[in-house]
Amino acid sequence: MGLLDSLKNALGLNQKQETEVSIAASRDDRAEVLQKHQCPNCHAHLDDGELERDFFVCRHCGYHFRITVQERIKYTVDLGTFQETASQVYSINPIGFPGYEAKILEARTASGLNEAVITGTGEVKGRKAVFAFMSFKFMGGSMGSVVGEKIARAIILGAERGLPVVLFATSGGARMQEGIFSLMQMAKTSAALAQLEVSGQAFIVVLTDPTYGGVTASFASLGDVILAEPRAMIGFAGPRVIEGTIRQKLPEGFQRSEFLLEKGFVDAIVPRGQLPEKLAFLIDAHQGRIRP
Amino acid sequence: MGLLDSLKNALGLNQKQETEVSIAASRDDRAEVLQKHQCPNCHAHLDDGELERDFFVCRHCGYHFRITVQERIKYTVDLGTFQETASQVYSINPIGFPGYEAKILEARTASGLNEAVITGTGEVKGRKAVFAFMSFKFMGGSMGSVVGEKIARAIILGAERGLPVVLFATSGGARMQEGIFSLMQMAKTSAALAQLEVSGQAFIVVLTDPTYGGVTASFASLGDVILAEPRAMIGFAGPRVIEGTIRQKLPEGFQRSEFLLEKGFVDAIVPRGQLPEKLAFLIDAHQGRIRP
Amino acid sequence: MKQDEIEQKIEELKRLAQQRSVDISHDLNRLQEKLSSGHSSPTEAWRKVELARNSERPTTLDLIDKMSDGEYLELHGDRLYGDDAAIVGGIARIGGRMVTFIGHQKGRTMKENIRRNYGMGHPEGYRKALRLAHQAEKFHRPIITFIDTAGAYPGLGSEERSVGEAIARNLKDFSTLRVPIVCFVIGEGGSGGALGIGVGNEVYMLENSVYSVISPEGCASILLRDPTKAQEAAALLKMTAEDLLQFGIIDGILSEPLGGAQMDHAATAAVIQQQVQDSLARLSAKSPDQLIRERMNKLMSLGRFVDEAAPKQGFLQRLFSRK
Amino acid sequence: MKQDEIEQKIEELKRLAQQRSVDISHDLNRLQEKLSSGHSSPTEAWRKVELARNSERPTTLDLIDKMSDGEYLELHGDRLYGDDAAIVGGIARIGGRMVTFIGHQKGRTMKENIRRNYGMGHPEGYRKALRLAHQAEKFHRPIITFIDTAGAYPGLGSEERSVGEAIARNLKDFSTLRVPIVCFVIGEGGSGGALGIGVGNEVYMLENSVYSVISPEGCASILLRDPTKAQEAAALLKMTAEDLLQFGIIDGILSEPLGGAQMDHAATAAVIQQQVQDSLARLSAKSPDQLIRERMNKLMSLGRFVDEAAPKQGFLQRLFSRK
Ligand SMILES: [Zn+2]
Ligand SMILES: [Zn+2]
Repeated sequence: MGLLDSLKNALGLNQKQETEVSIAASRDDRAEVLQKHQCPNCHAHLDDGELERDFFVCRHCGYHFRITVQERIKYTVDLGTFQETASQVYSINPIGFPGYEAKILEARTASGLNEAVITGTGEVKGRKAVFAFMSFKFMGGSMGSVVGEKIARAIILGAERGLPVVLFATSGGARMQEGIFSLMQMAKTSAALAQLEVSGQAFIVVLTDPTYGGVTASFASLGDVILAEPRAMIGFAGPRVIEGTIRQKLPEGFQRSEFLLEKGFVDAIVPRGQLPEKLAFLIDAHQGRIRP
Repeated sequence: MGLLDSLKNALGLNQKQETEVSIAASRDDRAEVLQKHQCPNCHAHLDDGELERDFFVCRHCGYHFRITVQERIKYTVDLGTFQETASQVYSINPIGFPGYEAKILEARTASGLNEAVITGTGEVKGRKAVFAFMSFKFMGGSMGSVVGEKIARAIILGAERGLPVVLFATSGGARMQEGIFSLMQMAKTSAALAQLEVSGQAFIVVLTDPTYGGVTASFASLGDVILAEPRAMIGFAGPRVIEGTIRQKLPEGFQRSEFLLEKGFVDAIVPRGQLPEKLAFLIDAHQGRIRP
Repeated sequence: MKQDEIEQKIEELKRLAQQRSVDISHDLNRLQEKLSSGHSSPTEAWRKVELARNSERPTTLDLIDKMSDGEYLELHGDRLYGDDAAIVGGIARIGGRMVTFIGHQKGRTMKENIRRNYGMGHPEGYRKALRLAHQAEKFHRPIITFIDTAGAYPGLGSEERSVGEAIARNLKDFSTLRVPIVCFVIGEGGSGGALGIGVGNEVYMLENSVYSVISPEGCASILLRDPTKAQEAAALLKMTAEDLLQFGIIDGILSEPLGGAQMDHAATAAVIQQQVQDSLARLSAKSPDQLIRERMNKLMSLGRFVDEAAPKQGFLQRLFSRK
Repeated sequence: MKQDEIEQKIEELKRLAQQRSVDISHDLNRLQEKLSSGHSSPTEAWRKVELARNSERPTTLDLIDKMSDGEYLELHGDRLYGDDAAIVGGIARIGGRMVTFIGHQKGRTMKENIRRNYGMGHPEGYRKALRLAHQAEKFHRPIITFIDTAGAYPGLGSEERSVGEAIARNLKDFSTLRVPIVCFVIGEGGSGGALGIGVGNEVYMLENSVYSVISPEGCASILLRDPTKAQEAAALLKMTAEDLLQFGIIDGILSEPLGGAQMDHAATAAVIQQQVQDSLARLSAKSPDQLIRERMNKLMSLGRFVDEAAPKQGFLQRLFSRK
């Protein structure tokens, strides 16, 4: 047993559960471009108005900057149609984890949001849908009880109203501060999708940079159609954890959208500017049985 | 175009459809053991009575000799319970292929059977079931209209009577002499299984040496449970065709039962002597809804 | 094709030849053969094989692009292992109607053909097709499939991930899908690899396409024991659209433009599109149960044999008719 | 565990120690801690972690062999890619009743552990579990699962074939299976890899098993930013059976033999077998719809939060109760 354990340590097998690391949480490409007016990828000059018009995509190389939930809603939902749901569901500290309350307050200030997901109803190019937009700025988009509850409610709302559900995913994984409750949100949101399936309504996922951990291992992988923005990082275990396990550098492009497309887990990669049009096409193609 | 074609030829891609080759049709381990009283695998001395008692499995190394349909029935179905069905369904020459009639007559003499499959009802250790036993001795177990019809009827009989269907597969593939009709038996038998599924009855397949081509790409791969005898050769394309395509020798053990188990396509490898007991256990475990 | 139509075509050909100074002797020979005999000769069968394999013929994506006027979205992957470029699929709006399309995809350039493995699918291609078919069923979209493959790829990966299982599952699951399925053989219909996306309510073949249990080359070397006899084998296998229509295996033959589909992709797409619209107008009027019953009926009737005891031939078919 | 029970155990331990001359100071310390406080201390939580990871504990196949008296058949493979030795499954006759079993499978020897990847599943393991679960549903067999994994394996192949998708699909599909499902955490319940076979009507934990969103080591290095603080993290994560029972996440705790399950496999199997029989007697009396409704209800109630507007907490749960 001592031998096995030491072998496991040598192989990195005892560190394997650091799945839920916030991926590249520190990267802030938006702050960078605001300061330097340069694309971090191709270094072309980018002025603010141009970037804003281009949905924060570099017009020279197609680099997709991370955008906020507020910007995402603006670029996706027809003006004036978005109505937020479940806006007053707040986190508590269910397992009494030290410092969790302070973390939440901090996240609220940083993101301007109450939690790591915003849900609501609205229209995309005139097609009604239920929407869920995750925010990486709120504790790395981590999933706790509130995120699970709001997403489950949004899914059930789609089932009840006969509307497709469109979800933009981004997450570092489960919210460890909620312990077992955060893990159980994977089961809860996935079970809600089983109900959406019964209702015959579509679930359309858009994977954005980054999407990891418990979110990847639940609703984000269960879309009837799964789209991804170009070059988004998507996976279950984080790159550092995998490197720790296999004791070698990951291949270039590993866990990018394009890699997932090749591996058969993404239906299509869609540049940000084309998303509303593709979502509208897909909603047209996925009319459920019940449509009042 | 000429260039492409020559490239394809160079890569062996124009020969790729020789899928339906009769695999090792010439190998006759039974004749060998009768003459030499030696196991072709471990060369141990084997006397006839011993072999017969051991279901034609070498007691020294576990080598499984090919056995006839008549022997298979004897080893599987409780004495006196087997009642053949569809025994008077005969082949015609549907596309007028030269020499097909003669081939069939030859096969009848060689096998003592009317066609490459025998179907019927019976019991295994007291459990009622519908059975189908394929014969490699009849034109390499190739599937033409009659094989497809008899297997489809056996499956539908199971659905109608509320009985599980147990099938012993062995085949070199489709019966090319029946052209497109032989290909279509893959669709026919598979569709019949969709009806068995609706009835809630089980389909249990035992893969025996060899099973290839159109049989692998239809009913033989669709068992609720798929068992295999040890070291049986099982695949879609034959080894020679694959070697012709990839221009290298196949790895040792490729397409053996043990390989398929490792690759996730066989539920369990069961030595011949244990088959009746395992079939009885599985029939007990797979009670369908309708059971008059 | 009726004799007067053929004579008319000869006239058209002669005019065309004069206008464009092209060599039409092949086409003339072929028509001459048709005039002289009701059956396809070895030469004629082989010509179809060659036309069916012509790399300039329209591919699945060529046809979908034209039929949908560019309004389609290709969907990738089986969500299990990979995305097979040899079998494509997605959603297209054709004549105002949303359909799921699935098809073998050959390349035209060598580079594209290597990427697409000459349209020879791996298991993940057939599993992608099944995923998209179930998606279509869930959302009540009809399915159209385009068959154009020499066969499933006989390589190591194909066997390791059991292309046999993948094809078998499609055969079974497609037989009970609750939506209309219309299949088109647009080029080579090669063996189980073709049939793997070929179970439908109606099956059509383009005039110069072929559909067979084995390639003529394979048949020649295995059954005729002479690899050079591929042309003879092509005729023996009865693999032309006319053969299959006569056998009752397919529901119709779609005319190709003069000289073959490769001469005019748009015209070929238009013919197929018309058939899609006709078929879907007819099939969409039927209930899911009726669609399945009719499809099952057709499948159960496949095969020719004699039964010297009751039940007589067609037993299985009648069984499903009764339901 | 009540105080008098604990005192009784101390007496038992003392007798046992005298008979066999073994060192029982660990167990005594542990019991002393229990007597002194109602909550688990860091030391106590860590001891459970160590016991849960003890390589001599009974594995899934150990338990199934004992519970079925050898009457079981292991079924292999996902029919898609491979057979994962880290997750086993099959059919067993337990107390006269046929059940499907699924469980993580650790090894005991180093060789076996390498083959079984220390019970850390790849996607094909979770897909085999799903195949066997659907088989069980088709043939009306109850499902019992055994959870014992540090987590799904974080390697290249796992990501390439998307272990996230495999777990997610299980979570979704298990929630609506039409047969009773009873889950047992028998050792380590590690994160999504555990939950991937952990959705059921009832969930039980062995007394010394643990169940958590992340390993104490992972929590220590990420949240506490100090890898040496694993013991502290173990207590903070509230991962013991008693914690989870108090949270309402599990339905009961099964007592282990004195000193832990590794001391007596047969006794451990007997306790689980009794729970299987009790649970299945209760669950088998329910209709499939009721089983799904109750399971769905439980799943929808998972989570703790406040909702300052209507609908109040428990909204989703009530929604399903109404049906
Ligand atoms: Zn740029
Ligand atoms: Zn031997």
